Amino acid sequence: MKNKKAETLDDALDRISDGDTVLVGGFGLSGIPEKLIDGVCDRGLRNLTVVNNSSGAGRIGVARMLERGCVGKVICSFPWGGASAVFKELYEAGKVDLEIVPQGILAERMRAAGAGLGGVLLPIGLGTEIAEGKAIHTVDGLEYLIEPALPGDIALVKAQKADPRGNLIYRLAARNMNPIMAMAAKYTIVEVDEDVALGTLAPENIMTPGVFVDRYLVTGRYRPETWEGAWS
Amino acid sequence: MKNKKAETLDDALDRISDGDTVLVGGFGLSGIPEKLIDGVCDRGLRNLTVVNNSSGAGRIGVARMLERGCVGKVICSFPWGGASAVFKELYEAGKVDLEIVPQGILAERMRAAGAGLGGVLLPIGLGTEIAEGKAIHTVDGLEYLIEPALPGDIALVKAQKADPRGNLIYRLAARNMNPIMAMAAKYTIVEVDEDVALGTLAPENIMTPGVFVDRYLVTGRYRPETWEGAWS
Amino acid sequence: MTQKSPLSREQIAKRVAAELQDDWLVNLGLGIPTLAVDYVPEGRDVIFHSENGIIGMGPKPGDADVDTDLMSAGKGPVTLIPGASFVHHADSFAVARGGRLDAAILGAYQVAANGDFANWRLPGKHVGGIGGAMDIAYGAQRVFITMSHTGKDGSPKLVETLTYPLTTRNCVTKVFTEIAVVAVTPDGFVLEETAPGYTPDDVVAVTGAPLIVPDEVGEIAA
Amino acid sequence: MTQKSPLSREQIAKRVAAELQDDWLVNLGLGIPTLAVDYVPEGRDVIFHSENGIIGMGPKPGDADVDTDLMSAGKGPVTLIPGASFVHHADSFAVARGGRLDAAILGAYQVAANGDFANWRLPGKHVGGIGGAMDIAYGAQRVFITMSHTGKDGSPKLVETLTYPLTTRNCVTKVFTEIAVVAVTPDGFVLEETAPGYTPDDVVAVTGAPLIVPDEVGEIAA
Repeated sequence: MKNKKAETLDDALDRISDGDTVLVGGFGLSGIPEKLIDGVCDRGLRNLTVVNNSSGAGRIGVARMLERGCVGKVICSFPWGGASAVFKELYEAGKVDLEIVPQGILAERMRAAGAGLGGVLLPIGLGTEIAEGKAIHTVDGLEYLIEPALPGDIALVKAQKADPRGNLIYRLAARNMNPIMAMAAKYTIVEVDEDVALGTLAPENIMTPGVFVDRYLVTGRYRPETWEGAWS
Repeated sequence: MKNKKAETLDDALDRISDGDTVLVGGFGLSGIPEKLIDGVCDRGLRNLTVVNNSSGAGRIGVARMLERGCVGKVICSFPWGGASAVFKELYEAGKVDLEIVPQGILAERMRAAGAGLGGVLLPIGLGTEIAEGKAIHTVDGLEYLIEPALPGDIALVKAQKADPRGNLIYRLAARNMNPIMAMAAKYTIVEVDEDVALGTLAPENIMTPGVFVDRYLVTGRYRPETWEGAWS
Repeated sequence: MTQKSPLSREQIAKRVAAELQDDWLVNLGLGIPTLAVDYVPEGRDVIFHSENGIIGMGPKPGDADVDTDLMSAGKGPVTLIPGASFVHHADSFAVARGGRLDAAILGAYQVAANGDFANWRLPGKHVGGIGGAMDIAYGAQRVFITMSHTGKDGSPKLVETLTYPLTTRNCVTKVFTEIAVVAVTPDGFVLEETAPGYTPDDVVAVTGAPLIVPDEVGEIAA
Repeated sequence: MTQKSPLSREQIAKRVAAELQDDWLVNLGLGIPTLAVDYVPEGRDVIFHSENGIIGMGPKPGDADVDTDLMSAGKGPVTLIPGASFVHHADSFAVARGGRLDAAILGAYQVAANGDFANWRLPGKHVGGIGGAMDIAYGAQRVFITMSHTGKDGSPKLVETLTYPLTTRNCVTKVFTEIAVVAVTPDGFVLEETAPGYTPDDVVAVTGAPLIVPDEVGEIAA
């Protein structure tokens, strides 16, 4: 059986390259692959397109990737949170691009990529700025925006447990976009609290089958040095 | 709390009407709501459009609905199984219509309905009979068929356990199309082996949240009188 | 004549919470909507949906029980009710867009007489973002808006036509402000209730679109 | 000269199974493909996917352990390997269409020199159906076809252009018959191996499209 367990952070991340589109799990303070994010920062990667629900908050999540100059573009639904100071500064200085995608569209576009679809017909955003320049298709007299699939080169995913095949379960609401991103990327790297023996996870309870996972790194449960600036 | 538990089969089925589109769970011999199917037969419903993976086998699954004259149209991926004698006879006598939808398209079209999408862009079926008369949309130079959502008026679903809120878990491969159908219909009726107390199902293991379930009936585990004709 | 008593944020939350019926599935936006969770009328089993994938959010936990893996879409720590469940984001928005939400309570910058509303972008400013509002407002059976009746400069926020960027078209059911409850109908805005001490004319004066005033207008039970 | 020894169904299954590499995820169609599960070369961990939502199918159980909730897409009773999991149909076809299958082994009525194949409908007959073949053949990294080299009437099944209804375009990697292994390349069919006793000319004679014969053609290890 292929060994998907990475022994070091560098080992886990050796497939990421400058310019990649990186899907980064997490919502608010939950389910963020913080150790993998540290690793991306330390590797000095550049010009990444980062997909996340937000642009980071305080020094949580993708905010650190922005701070360290790894990011050329952010695709997210909530860029201007009160705590998104790092992003705001870079954006206003013209150092990072932004594509705003409503949260439900973001989830469906990534799911479409994972499911091998070209895109989906969405009934929302019609008449709004979001619809500008997009194709519209009519089904049974109702209009829909055609939204293309949003695949990643890499997904950085946070899960609770992995088994040797890379099967994953998630803790509480830390699930969020993680299972979708695991399916939507060409290469999926997972940070887990713990790994468990083969056969430990009940087949019916596995949320992400290991066929969607390329590498996992056991980090224990992450606690940031400070929550400062993350809550406003 | 709303009582979603039906006390009788008639009670469970009182919202189905002649002419409804009925999504019926099950694949092969697994996860078929057989008792609910018996109930539909006994109510003498007519002109239903039935969506299932197949057209039934022997006297299993939707085959009995066909035999009892409840069905005006079948939408399925595998109509001509060796055991689909009832359907074959009715179809060749011009008594029932057929729409063949490849299995993966069938699943995605129902998922789209459940997710409030107008449809999906599918890369398959291009150049085949399946594509005839369908719109094609190009994304990044690749062609896709636009496949419309396939919603049901009613879903007949088989699960293993339900709690009073209608939260469901499924047994082994009996899951199949059931969770998708539960989401894709306006009104979802579930047949379960057993019901369990509120709080018994782990929140992280629930496969179909009760918000997608309208009624459930506890039937115990179903065993057909005969498997005859179901295996060929 | 009674003194004019505009509703507090808590009173607006309480008033909109009175709309929530037994067995409803409800999504709450940030701000005043979040407060509504504390005012659900007794005896009504209302299930709260959080778009980050929680179905069945319970009240805020004690400080010792805060878990960063169990927080609402507004980053507030929450608990679970018995029978709660988790879904990923695509399924969570399937709940919303697929029509399972009986109601959503959201904030707004503006509401138009045709039910359009704006809540995501202030032209020229970098504040907030769209988040999940478009999907939720599209899919919910009823959209209840809580907001101040006018902006800080006194300009009406109930308007004929939006001047702020649209969130979702034709979706608002009712608006709850510090001085009135206003329904959105095919004929436009209809005044349903006024805050204590306010006359219908007081409300008409600060509403930026025709406001239909029925013969009977109740007082908000604040 | 060696006697002509066409391969049995089991020998074809064994030959195609030799293609399966360690760690591959593989989907098997009905008929000969299903037999391949018994011939995976020792020491290779091959994971079998069944489109009805099983990832990690194991061998057939004893009669006493047959469970109708645990059957393959071909309605055969199966077991689970350690680390197996279940997904619903939409996610199961996401596995296939999304490109996670390293290989699919399928049957066919015809294969064309450009990699098109036909396996779902015989014109004028009501047999079978499309099932999941279109999605699986589209998404799999490699499509291996097992079939007889000719029809019962002797007509070639490897052809220039399909005359039977198309399943999926440009997807076939190799074809395994009772007399040959034929690769599908940008230049058309290329003969790779012949069954014991068969010459390249024997195969060319019953192939309905140009067949490139390299200098070295191996014998199938049957």
